[in-house]
Amino acid sequence: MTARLSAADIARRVAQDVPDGAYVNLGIGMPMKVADHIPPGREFVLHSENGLLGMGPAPAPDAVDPDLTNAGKQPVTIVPGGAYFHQADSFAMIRGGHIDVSILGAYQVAANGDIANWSLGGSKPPAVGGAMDLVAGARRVWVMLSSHVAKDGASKLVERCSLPLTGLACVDRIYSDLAVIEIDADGFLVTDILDGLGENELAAQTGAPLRFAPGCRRLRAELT
Amino acid sequence: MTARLSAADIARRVAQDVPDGAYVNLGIGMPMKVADHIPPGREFVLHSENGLLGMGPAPAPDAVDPDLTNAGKQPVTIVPGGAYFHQADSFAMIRGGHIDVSILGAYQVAANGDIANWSLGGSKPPAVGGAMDLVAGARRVWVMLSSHVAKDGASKLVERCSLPLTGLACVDRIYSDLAVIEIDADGFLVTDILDGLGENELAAQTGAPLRFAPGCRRLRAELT
Amino acid sequence: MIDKRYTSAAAAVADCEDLRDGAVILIGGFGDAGVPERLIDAVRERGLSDLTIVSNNAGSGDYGLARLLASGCAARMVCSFPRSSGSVVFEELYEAGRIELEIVPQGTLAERIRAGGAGVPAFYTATGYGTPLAEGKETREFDGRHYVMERAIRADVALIHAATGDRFGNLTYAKTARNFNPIMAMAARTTLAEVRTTVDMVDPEVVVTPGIFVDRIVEVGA
Amino acid sequence: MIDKRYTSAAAAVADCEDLRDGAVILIGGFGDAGVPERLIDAVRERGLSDLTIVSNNAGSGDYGLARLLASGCAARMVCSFPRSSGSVVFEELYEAGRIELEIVPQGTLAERIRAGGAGVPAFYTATGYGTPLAEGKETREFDGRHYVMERAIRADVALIHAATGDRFGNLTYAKTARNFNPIMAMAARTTLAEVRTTVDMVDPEVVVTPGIFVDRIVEVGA
Repeated sequence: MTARLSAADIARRVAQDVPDGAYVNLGIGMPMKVADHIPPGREFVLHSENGLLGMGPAPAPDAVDPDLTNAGKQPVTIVPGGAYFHQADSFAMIRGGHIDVSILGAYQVAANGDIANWSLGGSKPPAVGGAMDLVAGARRVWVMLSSHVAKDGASKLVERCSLPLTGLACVDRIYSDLAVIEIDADGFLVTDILDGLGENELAAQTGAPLRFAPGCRRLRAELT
Repeated sequence: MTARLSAADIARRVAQDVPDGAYVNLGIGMPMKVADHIPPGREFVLHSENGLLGMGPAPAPDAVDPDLTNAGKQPVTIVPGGAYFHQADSFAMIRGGHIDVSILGAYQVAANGDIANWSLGGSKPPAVGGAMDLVAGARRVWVMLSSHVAKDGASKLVERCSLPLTGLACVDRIYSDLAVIEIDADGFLVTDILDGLGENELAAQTGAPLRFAPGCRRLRAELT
Repeated sequence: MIDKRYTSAAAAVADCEDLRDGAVILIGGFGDAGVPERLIDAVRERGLSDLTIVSNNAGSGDYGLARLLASGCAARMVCSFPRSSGSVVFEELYEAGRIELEIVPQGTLAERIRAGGAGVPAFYTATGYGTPLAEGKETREFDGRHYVMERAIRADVALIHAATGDRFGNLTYAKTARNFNPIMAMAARTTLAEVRTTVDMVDPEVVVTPGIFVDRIVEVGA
Repeated sequence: MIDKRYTSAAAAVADCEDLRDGAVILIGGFGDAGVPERLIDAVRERGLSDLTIVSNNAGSGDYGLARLLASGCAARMVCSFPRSSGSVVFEELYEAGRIELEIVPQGTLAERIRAGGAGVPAFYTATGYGTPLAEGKETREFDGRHYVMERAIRADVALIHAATGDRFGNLTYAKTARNFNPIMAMAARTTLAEVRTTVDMVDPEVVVTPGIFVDRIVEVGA
């Protein structure tokens, strides 16, 4: 089998699919990497739910402004054309269907589009942030998975989520290190599969039935 | 009987009762006159529901700005400390209980505090504007009546309104050309009566029972 | 490159798919302040029919909104105060039974539009409770007070007027010409904005309508 | 003359009647941006008890909100994300069962606060439908989609942070330090604002929080 996709490979693949001019919310962590792979000539407007459109890259260490952070509380910058606004307006953008694409991580995604990405249970205080708003409100919800399978060997793609849900029937597409998978009324539909990976091998690492799209594309890890 | 109060007299009397620093919405027409009688040393902030706090007087004819109007669509000015905002924010001020006093005209006010001030029926298209929001949302609702009695001889103060209602049990006080009347759980309570007018004479011009407050004050028309 | 600018109001409305017969159209303005006159004229020239127009007033004189209504394109008007001085066109249509009217308290109208833009399908308000304008509407008590349930307004198209705009669609307004424009921009599938002046970039701290709510802008001058 | 300025945070909180045992207090900020640190310290020094604190996060380190919580004054926290890195104080209180937590999706938290300020007692939202955070809540279908009914949040006091303010209480904010501050200012009986700089007058076009929502302001420097 060829190398699985790196986080950067996945981010690059996701970025290719974001339409020019789209308003995009990137979840904390891996989804943030999408911003580093915007194809030349294309312009996305990044939304940060703490109250910013036009989020730019991290500032130089000597240009950090504590008043300008992202949803992960990290210092960021603003690009030309950006704007600041308060929380109710920021979530009006999300909940009112104005965000074209929300790209998030997940613990589990089910074949019916359910997603679980905010709680593993346990004694720690729960914390949800804007995840439930994003999956309920964005026009398209895409999940990025650095690995198709969790550390304990269980697939993150499941028939039904066992973890506490973030939202119901809301995920449109999954980008993992092994495949790109659409979710439609019939469940998982593979549109891209890692070059060299057999369909059965992918199915074995997936917790629900897979269908393969005609002309299913091959994904290749980039040499870097 | 002495002279009934003029509109200016009533406006002067109302203005005396507005607390210093209050946020006040003045209805179109007669209530607007209150702005001309703010007592020296006192500062009110006038709210205009089309999106303005700090409404000032009409501009000089050569200083009219079509972008700066009041709720009656007349040209106005803005005073220091004012602000512009959109309609949802403007009505959040009204509906969220942030306006200290709403001063409006009325066709009828009932002893239970109901008010009718937006429709006389007829074939013309109805029009309500912000009246229902103001009576439902302002902390205090005061009604100004240029005449206690309508042209047809019927009192504007009634047991129950016969005209289409603007709001239920919301009027706190009435200022007419004959009296100042509080509305409490038991109905109309006269706190000020026109000097020279007998209690029975006032009662005869009022469509519901009156009580008179101990130490009921006398109102005098001002010579102008 | 994102560039939402169009060269004319006619060009901005020409290929707008959401502008079609039967569409619901939000039109900004309060009285004559902040009314997107040029966009209204351009829409009128499209010769559409069966429109629902949502606007605080119903136009006056024989220009702008009144002229749009006079063209007979609107079947229905949602409005808080259609009876300004000079609203002759609307009054005639209304009295002739040629246009339907839904009258809405001004704050409820604003809140319903804002709800439409914010993904809130319905909310409760004390405004109008017990009045003819709440007849037939669901009511409910919270903490001892009575409220009316109101539904959000969402539209196909919003026509708005602004003072300045940039290529991203960020907008500022002039004084009380702001009025309904920012909330209407949020509540339509396609928002068209006419601006007095286009600028390179609106200062991000003073943007009133962020570009995410605006699809097309056209500079129309003062 | 209207003048809402106080000489210190301590003076601003000293005679505030709404600041009392059992009060509900909104506290602005997101992470460390836009947090009214000086007002929080002044409230802590009042030694109140049984407070309900509504804030997006639950503080971090041993300063500001975390230090307020460490003082034991809060019985209950309403919060969207109390588990930032360094939220040790809150986690310890929570795991020891010494503080109650209501976890609310961030947008629902914002909308509930905004509703509180706008006189909306309840509204519907798709957020959270079918998840553990909607358990026990009323749900309802509109146009084929399911929604949860959420109640407004109103508070006794809001503590907010702003960039500039004038004697009327008009405020502007700095960048993303705006966050929850403007909506919290709307939703409390008494709103106290700490501002970096007081100015003679905020430009009426760029006011973000009009003075009507602000009761007291105190200049605290950068």
